[in-house]
Amino acid sequence: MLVKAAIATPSGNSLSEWETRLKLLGLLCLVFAFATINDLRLLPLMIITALAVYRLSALPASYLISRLKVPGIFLLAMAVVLPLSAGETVLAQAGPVALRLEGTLGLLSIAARFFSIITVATVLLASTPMPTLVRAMGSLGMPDLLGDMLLFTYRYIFQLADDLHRARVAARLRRARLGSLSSIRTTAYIVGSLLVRSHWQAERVLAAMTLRGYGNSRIDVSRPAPGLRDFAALAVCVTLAGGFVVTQTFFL
Amino acid sequence: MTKTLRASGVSFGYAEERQALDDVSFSVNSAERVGIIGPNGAGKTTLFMLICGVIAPAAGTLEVFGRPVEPGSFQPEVGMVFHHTNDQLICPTVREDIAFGPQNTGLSEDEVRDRVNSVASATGITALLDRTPHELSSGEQRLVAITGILAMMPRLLILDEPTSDLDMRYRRRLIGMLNDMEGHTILVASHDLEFVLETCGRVLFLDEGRVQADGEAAVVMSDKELMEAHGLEVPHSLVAQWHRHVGPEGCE
Amino acid sequence: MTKTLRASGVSFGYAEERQALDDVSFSVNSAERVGIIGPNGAGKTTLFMLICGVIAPAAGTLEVFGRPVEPGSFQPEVGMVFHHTNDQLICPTVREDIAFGPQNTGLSEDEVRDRVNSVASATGITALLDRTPHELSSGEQRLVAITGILAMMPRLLILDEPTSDLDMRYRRRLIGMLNDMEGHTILVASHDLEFVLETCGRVLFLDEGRVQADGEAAVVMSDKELMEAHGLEVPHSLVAQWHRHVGPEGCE
Amino acid sequence: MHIPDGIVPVSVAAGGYALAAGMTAISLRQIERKHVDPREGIPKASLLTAVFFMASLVHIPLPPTSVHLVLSGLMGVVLGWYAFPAILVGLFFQAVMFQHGGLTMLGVNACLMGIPALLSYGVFRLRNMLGETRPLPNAVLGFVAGFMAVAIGAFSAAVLLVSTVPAYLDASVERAAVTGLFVAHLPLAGIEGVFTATVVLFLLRVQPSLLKESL
Repeated sequence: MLVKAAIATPSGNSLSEWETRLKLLGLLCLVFAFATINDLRLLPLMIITALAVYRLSALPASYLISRLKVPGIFLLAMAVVLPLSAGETVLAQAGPVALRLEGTLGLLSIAARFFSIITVATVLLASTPMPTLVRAMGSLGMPDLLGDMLLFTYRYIFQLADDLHRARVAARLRRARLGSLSSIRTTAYIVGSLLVRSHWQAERVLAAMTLRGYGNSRIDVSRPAPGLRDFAALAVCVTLAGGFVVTQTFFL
Repeated sequence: MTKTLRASGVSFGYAEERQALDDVSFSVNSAERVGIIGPNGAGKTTLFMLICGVIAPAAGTLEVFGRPVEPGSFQPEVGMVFHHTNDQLICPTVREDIAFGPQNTGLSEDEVRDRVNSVASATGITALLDRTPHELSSGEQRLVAITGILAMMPRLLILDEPTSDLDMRYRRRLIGMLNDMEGHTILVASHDLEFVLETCGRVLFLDEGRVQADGEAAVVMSDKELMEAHGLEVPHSLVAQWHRHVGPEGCE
Repeated sequence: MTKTLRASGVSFGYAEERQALDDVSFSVNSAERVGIIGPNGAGKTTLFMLICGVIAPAAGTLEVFGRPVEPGSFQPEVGMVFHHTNDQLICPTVREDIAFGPQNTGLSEDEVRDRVNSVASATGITALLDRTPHELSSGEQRLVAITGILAMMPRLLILDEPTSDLDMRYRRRLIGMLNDMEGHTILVASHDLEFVLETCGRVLFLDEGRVQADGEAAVVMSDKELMEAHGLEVPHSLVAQWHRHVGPEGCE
Repeated sequence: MHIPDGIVPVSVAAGGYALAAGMTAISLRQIERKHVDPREGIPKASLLTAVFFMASLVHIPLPPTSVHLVLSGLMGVVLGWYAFPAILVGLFFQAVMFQHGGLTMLGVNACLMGIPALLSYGVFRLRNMLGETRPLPNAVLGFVAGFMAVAIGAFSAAVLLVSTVPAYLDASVERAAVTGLFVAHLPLAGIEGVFTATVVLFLLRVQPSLLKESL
């Protein structure tokens, strides 16, 4: 159920038209450019760029907020540690606890990068169905074995989510207390059982695939060639990304 | 008299879907056997999950043995055998699997051992005790799963599609077993209407989340109009019976 | 005339077990429909795996369309629908899954697209093409699996337990579909004898790895002595027919 | 163990990708060496990866809180050389579905989990000498494999975080931070060890072929 909720993306995404390979390249350029930014003066611009991309995608704000929750917890931990421990310039002091300038600035820059990268990555992932994304990665040089594993794993994750859920319900109906340390054994047995079952299922899957010619001459499904607008969008992204990096390196 | 099971106005809906159950009311007496029939998606498994307390109704109340079902707190006197028995068998050996439930209820080691031996001999699977559940045939697995549930001494036994994957021999054995279990209250969901006819005196006909009929098994299932309106067919044995009792065309 | 399928003295044994198939001989004519019946473990699935060339016989020969089966080689003219459809639907979307086989036979992209669209409309699953296999009901999955096999234009179609998990509505639809497929040679293994009776003119009765009977479906399955000796039961509809034709006791 | 986006410098992220690419190439070569047709192992590796992915979402109570299983050691034990690509696949889905570890950090996180997984695989191979079928060596090696994968991963992550994040920490604070992060992960490593040993014993009894190098 968790998995299904996680994969559900809102509809009406205006960037889903963008040719996947170019979109992948363009948005990844932006993401990695963001990762290099540590000059405080560029941070607002970076956040504005990220928000503009999100705006263009027409995804609802609530979706982004839901995506920020899980990794946000980690950031929260750093928010407590960094400003109090890093740096020499004390901004404010309350007894032994001192708020330090360098740590606070460090936290600000981490938070800004974190937010901007996740915002753009969310746009990329929410505007592209998983199989399409994997195929695009494949045509950009990812090894076939990884691509096949990604698609297969994706296909069977949902089945295993259901199997695991049912197995846990069945165990709880037989009074297993999954909330205690002793549940390690029960969980280990459930995982072991799923491994054994999957082992056998994989044999059947392979037989079924072979019967349908897996490993025979296979033509690649070609995609429509990218158009002028696709390249223009890529150019905008690359220019923006380059602009950020060049500005920080040479002008600040 | 206290009913074994009483559902009043029970509704339940999964996200984004029409109601899986919609204002369902019925009650079951002690030692009664009720077949739950209806097409796929009629709400049979949902009903079972509610009775077991795995999920909570959106509206209405459910009482088992006179006490309201508290979602999340599972009652050892309700035993459920899953449709996919694979999800229920998690231990390395059949013996351990059958002992799993009794162990969780806090019985002593000796009591558990006696319990395992007695239920295993009652269901005739003593010879399988040292095998691993994963290498058994589907018929054997089903018997082991039932034995594991019976080991918890449930007073209400719920079976979800118990004959799917069973061959005639195991099906016949299961029919004999259920008919020998006097005193148990039993609910059976099944597409195998002949099986329901042989094991249940009463049927509850669900479709589109509502009770379409509730009454004597042979009477409800002989109602050609009702059955076909909901995508079922009158079982052949009832057609045969009709011929036997009323006589074929040429005889009158 | 060349037989579609000819098995002569075929034997096969899994490690440590008694022979799964022991000296099995039979042949099947073009456009014939043969039901394979028998208890669990009778050797039905093993027989299918041999015909498809997934495994090699220990003794005897198998010929399909006049050519000996070469284990491991791809025979697009033999299509098999597996018992567990989950093992067969391997692609992230229904459309890709149906295209998987034709792609492997080296068709061009346009041909594949046309093929997918035409078989999907023939089996009535066009509306499902963009769904993912996991979210389909078991009935829908079964139809998709069959469509994926039909897309390879097999001349011999093999179905392993096609009605398990199907409700009456889908079962009826499947019966209609098979009966409309004139010209195809079809082998069906099923515990659902009524289904076999409605779709196959002939049955091959396997038990303990041997052919116990081979003949007209209604005749073989009416043989109460034979059926019960191997753990099966005469289908109720044949009992009814008997009553209809011969008349009940009181009428003569 | 998952380092999120935006925290470590981009050079580290890029280095992580480079190292992960190298490790993937090595794994692929080893897989090709062992199999006539490496594609035959793909369905099995993928289905088992799906199991690991789902299992890693299960909470195990560790009073007063609860933890997620990491399972990198167990993946090494069961998947062998497929463990590295499998971990990449799993992390990709975690990044995509839950933003757990980010896209830019995929390479770094894959190395933090995947290299220890391969080390665990190596350690578990000692069973060939200690007795493949005897429960005790299997349990001990299973525990070590599970424990060390998490411990090494946590230690590396701590070093990476503390040494690259704020340039303003002095050496003693850095050491304390690394030690703190590492020690905080030891109970988790212990649970992983016990869990891995339990699964190994289960497989030894039910399907020993899964513990062999035969995938």
